[in-house]
Amino acid sequence: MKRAFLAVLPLFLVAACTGKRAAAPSKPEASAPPSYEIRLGKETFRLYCQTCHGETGAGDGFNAFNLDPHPRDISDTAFQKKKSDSDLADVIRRGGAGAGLSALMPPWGRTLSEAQINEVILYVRTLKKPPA
Amino acid sequence: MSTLPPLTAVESNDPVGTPRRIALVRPDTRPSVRRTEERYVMTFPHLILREVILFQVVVILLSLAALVFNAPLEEMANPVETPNPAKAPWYFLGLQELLHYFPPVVAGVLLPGLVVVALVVIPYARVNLTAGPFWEGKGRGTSLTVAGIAAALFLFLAAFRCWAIAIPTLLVTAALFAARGTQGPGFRGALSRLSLPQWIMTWFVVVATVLTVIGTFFRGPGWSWVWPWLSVTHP
Amino acid sequence: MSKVSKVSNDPRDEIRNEDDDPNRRQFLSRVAMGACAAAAVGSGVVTLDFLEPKVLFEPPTRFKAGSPLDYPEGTVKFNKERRAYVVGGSSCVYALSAVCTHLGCITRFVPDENAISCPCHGSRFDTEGNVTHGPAPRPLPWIEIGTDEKGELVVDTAIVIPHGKVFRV
Amino acid sequence: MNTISLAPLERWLRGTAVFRSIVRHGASETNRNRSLIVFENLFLHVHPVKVREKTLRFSHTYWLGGVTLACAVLLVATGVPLMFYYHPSVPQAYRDMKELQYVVDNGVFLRNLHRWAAHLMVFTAFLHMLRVFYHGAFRPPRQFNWVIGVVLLIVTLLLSYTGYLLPWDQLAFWGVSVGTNMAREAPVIGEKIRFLLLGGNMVSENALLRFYVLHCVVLPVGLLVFLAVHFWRIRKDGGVQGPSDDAAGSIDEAGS
Amino acid sequence: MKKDSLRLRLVFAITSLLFLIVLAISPAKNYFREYRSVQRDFRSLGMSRAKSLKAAQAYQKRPVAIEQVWLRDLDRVDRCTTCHLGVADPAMADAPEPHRLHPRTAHTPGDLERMGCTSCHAGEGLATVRPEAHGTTAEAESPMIPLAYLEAGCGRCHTSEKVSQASLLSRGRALMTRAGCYACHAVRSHEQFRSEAPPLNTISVKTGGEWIHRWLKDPSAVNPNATMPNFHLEPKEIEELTHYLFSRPVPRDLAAAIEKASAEPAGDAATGKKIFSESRCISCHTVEGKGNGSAPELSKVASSATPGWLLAFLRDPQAFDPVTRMPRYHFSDQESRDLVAYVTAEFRDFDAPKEILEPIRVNQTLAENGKKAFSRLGCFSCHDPIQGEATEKFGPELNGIGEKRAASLDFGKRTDLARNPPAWLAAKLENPRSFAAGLRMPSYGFNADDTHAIVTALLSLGSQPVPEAYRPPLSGSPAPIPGGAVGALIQRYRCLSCHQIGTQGGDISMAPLTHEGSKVQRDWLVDYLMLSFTIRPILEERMPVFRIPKDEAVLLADAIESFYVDPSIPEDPFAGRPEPDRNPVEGQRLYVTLGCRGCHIVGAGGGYYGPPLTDTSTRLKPGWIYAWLKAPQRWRADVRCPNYGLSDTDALRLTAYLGTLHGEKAGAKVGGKK
Repeated sequence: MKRAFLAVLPLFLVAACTGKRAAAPSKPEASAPPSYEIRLGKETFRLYCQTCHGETGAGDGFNAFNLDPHPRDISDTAFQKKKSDSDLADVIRRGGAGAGLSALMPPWGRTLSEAQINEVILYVRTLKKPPA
Repeated sequence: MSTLPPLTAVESNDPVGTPRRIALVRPDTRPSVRRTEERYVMTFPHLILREVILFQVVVILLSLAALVFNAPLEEMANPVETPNPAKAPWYFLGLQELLHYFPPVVAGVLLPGLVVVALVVIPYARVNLTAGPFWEGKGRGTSLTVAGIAAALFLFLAAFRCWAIAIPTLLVTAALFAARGTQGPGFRGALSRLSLPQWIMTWFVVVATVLTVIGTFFRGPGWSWVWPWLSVTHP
Repeated sequence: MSKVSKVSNDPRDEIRNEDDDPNRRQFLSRVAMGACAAAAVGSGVVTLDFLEPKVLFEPPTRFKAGSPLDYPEGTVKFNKERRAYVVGGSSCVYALSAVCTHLGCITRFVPDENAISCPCHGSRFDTEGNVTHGPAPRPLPWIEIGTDEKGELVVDTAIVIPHGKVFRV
Repeated sequence: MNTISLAPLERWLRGTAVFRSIVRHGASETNRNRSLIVFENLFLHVHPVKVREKTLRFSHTYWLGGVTLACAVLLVATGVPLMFYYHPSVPQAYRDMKELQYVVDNGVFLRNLHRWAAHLMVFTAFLHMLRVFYHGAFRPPRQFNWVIGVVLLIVTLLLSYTGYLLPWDQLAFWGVSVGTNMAREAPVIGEKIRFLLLGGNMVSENALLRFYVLHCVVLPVGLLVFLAVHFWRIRKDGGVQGPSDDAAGSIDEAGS
Repeated sequence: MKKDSLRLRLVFAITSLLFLIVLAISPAKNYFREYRSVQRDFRSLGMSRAKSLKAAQAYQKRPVAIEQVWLRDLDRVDRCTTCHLGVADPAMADAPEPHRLHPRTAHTPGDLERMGCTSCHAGEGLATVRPEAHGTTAEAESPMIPLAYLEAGCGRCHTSEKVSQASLLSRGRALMTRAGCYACHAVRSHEQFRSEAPPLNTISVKTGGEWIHRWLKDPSAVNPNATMPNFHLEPKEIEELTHYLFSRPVPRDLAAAIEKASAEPAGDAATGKKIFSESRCISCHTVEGKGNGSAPELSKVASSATPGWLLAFLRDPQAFDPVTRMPRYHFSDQESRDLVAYVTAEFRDFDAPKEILEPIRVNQTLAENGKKAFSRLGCFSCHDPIQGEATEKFGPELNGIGEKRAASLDFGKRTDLARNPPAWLAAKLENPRSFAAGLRMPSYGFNADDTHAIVTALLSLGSQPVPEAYRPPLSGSPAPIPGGAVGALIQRYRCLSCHQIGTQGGDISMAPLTHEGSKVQRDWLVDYLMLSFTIRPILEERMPVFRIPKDEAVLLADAIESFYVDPSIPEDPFAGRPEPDRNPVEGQRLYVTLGCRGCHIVGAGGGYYGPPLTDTSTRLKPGWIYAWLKAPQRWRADVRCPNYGLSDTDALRLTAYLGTLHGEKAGAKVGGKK
């Protein structure tokens, strides 16, 4: 059927002008809102992490002052650079004790799904401190 | 009609021009062969080609319309949500407009029924066959009768506040009187040549057109009067 | 047209007059007829294209058939909606179409005789789809079977595979 | 366009036995062949071999009957393919309109064409009637054909009206609801007519099916039959332009 | 004839050519439809991204055709995948639209065949052209939900007020409940909604004409936390309504109680202050921004209610408002007088004129007009609705508001708005009367964020109920509320205002009572009911002190012990277990290595987040500790205690360790037991 069309195509050239042109794919907006995953990650962070790590990730949550060792400042640029996503995921999954750190960081592998952990990491990556 | 004898066909055509036609002749009339000055042309190609061209033009124009304007398609039918206004197809909007003025039995049944009957009866009515100009040989009495009928009709319609018919009626009556006593070419001359049935048909066509136009364009929610150019469309 | 008053009234003259310029007349006729013919052929092609359905509202041919562990040797499970059997062999699984190769009736599995029989004309097949009794001309076709990422069996009735190609568990 | 290379092809085509078995006359070079074209063809033979030249004049018919017929032909040509994609059921009928619009190739074009041709046909049929009336072309011997014409006008209106319901959208549903409620007002039989037409007391799936059958079978067949009679009478009553004035007059006189 | 014949053929040739061309336009248009080029783009994009030859060939072989997802249960067809071919293709993770992989959500990837696209995004699934499919035209059947409001899509199936992973939607729905939208507008599954607006039958003795004037003029000017919206009343209407309110008869028993209370001598404000803080009023009420906010703001209450009314109300709030969330306390006559004395002295609007609580002389004509205005304005929807009677709602139905086409929305005078449903809804919320004269919806003064959330919630209201196959599983089952004496107590103390029982009840308390009988020990519960204290150190004010007498506390505790239990929780988890499983020393080791002290206090140190475990042995039942340790989220889905995946043995050892903890009575530490 399509071949038959091509055969008589020259006759349709006039008509072609009326056909709508495929528009170019729309450009992403300048200030795109955080993706759905990041928003979910923020929600999870707020529920499970913020009490100790604080809203900005600086390790200043209201539960933190009584803890020894103190929770890690995860918004620290050096820390963010040093740790890969899989490192972070490992600590979240197995807890501080599992990764050879303080046991005060609990393991979340059975509470959070793999996807939720990935989302939290996505969100944590947005917590970088602005360069002072 | 019953007085017409059966098998009547006075053959007046040119036997040379139409060699195949058989003339049926009544026994009591003398066969007459009249030669006319009318010219004949071959059906093919003159008529056939024209017909084909006509068909093509119709298809072309309709196709262009179909390419530009999409046939209307609204939301799926919803028996609980009546759109306002709910309108019938355009050719029934004259009737729907009529229903706005008269009781349903009159506007929905009697009047359309009358129109159909009138249309069927037209060719059989004696008055119609003479087809002479209406005013030909008519005196003062006719004028008074016409004026009387028009006035009565107008008053009747006015009583129903049916200006959509009353005003066209007045206009047609005015045209009827304007045509009186005129002759020759021109619009008024053409009017003066109209016969009585043609006047009645003109009145009917004008009224039907006015009603349809009003129903189509000038009626909004609750069948209220709207101006189409103000295009206020409240759902 | 009747303004040309000097022409004879005899219609036979018409052709004689027309014949003055036969080439142009013929050319225009051919253009017209050619365009009409092209339009007719094109309309035919377009109509055929129009009649070809572009979307189908049919149940998908792929279906999930559970875990391979559900099919120990000798199990025959019939999927009524998709018209297919899933059969467990010795450490393998395979799937058969349930449509009789004779006239397209849906066959049924008779557990007592461990055979597939067709209710319409009495064709019989064994559980590998081979014809054991006519009039079916061919064995039942074997259809594609595999597993998805979760290890669940997936059968596709649209894909016929060679007879005897089992899915090893 | 290269006409010369096509000429031998045409000659060969005209020479084949199959072609000659269908077209039994030569090229339209002679009046004899031109006559044969007309009366050996089923569709053309309602025409006389020759027509009065006046007939061709635009101002005598305005071609209004012709346009109406062209619309009718076009409506059949578009309506039949549309039937392939239409289910007269709720809500599939409406879904089918969307399918025509979004999925079926050229579906929306055919639907538009069908719709606009239907409107045009109602309009030109009405104008055709007016033209016949003002020209007095209903006078004897063509009274009966006028009546057929009135019937055809009504059938056309009904065809258009029954088709109006088929898309099953709000426009269709309420247009038909309003229309059938007018019929209800007829004394004695009105309610019954509406009940029969709708197959119930309200516009429902029954009504849709009934309108569908009327639209696609009953009314088109009726239209065809009456059209055939219409054309047959035109031919018998003296062609498109009708009997000349004096002939009509003489009948009238003979009658009176 | 010659010329004419030639001309005829010329015309014929021209019309024939035109005929051909015109007929060819539609097929040509069809051939150049957008989706075909989109699919060809996808093909080349896929081939360039393919990791293997086979994958590239698969892209190459893909036919250009309309794709669709047919959802039989929903009676819906989605053809979005005709252009969005890459929604389930991992290779298209960061491809440009329309080819991009769908972001991961609760339903993607994996649920495409079940959910389709329009279930969440709306839009016209049948369409294969962009404007109609996305519903960007005013006439479009179904406009797509804009990304900013996308959680509305979740709400089409998830009809509960709280939807996990959709915080905006949940917030919008909570705001709608708080604002009382359902009192005037019919919304599916909110048919039984009852506004918390107070009854007005005692208002004439409660407050004065001046206060009603001020309140009706703009409630939020009188009280920034007012739930009542601004009706933009004319001064005449305010006058009439005031007269009407004062003309209403006060029920005889209430009138008598108020009269009696007014005659009593004033109490001691200093004692009242102490009672106010001991009773933890600000667990629910706010005072100058401090407090929970689930009950009315009290900072200016003395300028809106007479002391007599306050006293009578405090003694039996439920007689004044049968559905109030306020419990009935056990205050003695003197204690309530002291409390009112404190409130009258302290919580006063010092700018208010003296006569603010002066009653007015009722003018019958004005009162008659006011009665009409009361019904014209729909006041009855929230105040004094007729109980148990499903009357016609005052406002238009909102079911299906989320599916409205822009063309069917009445924008009226608002020519400034974008012609789309969210803009329309937002404007309706922000300035409801700006669309046309005579509209009656009041303005609520929502800020932009609230509006955004409520518009999301509104867009989630579909016209059709959720089909059976798509109804999300219920998060819990309703638990029985006993009748009789126990039921009366539960009613009296309004336990459900804060605690959840099954699927019922409020969410102020973090302790649902559904399994309370299996959880805490009866004796502890009796003590706690008689003198409750805050269990978790981070919470300042919690369970109010009702001063429940012993017999009532025993009755309640026994009822809880027998009603609210979970049969899967063992009475004695150690039964039939070997000795090493009961080893508290091993348990203590686990307590340390698992980092429990990060959140819990035992002895001196530990985190402040979880409840202290100091008095575990007297508070909790061992079966509960064991069941909790095995799977904390089973008992409360959003609890922050991590699931450590403990083995039976470890869980039992930890249980055994916790069972050894018994500090001094914790009540002494916080509640101050005398």
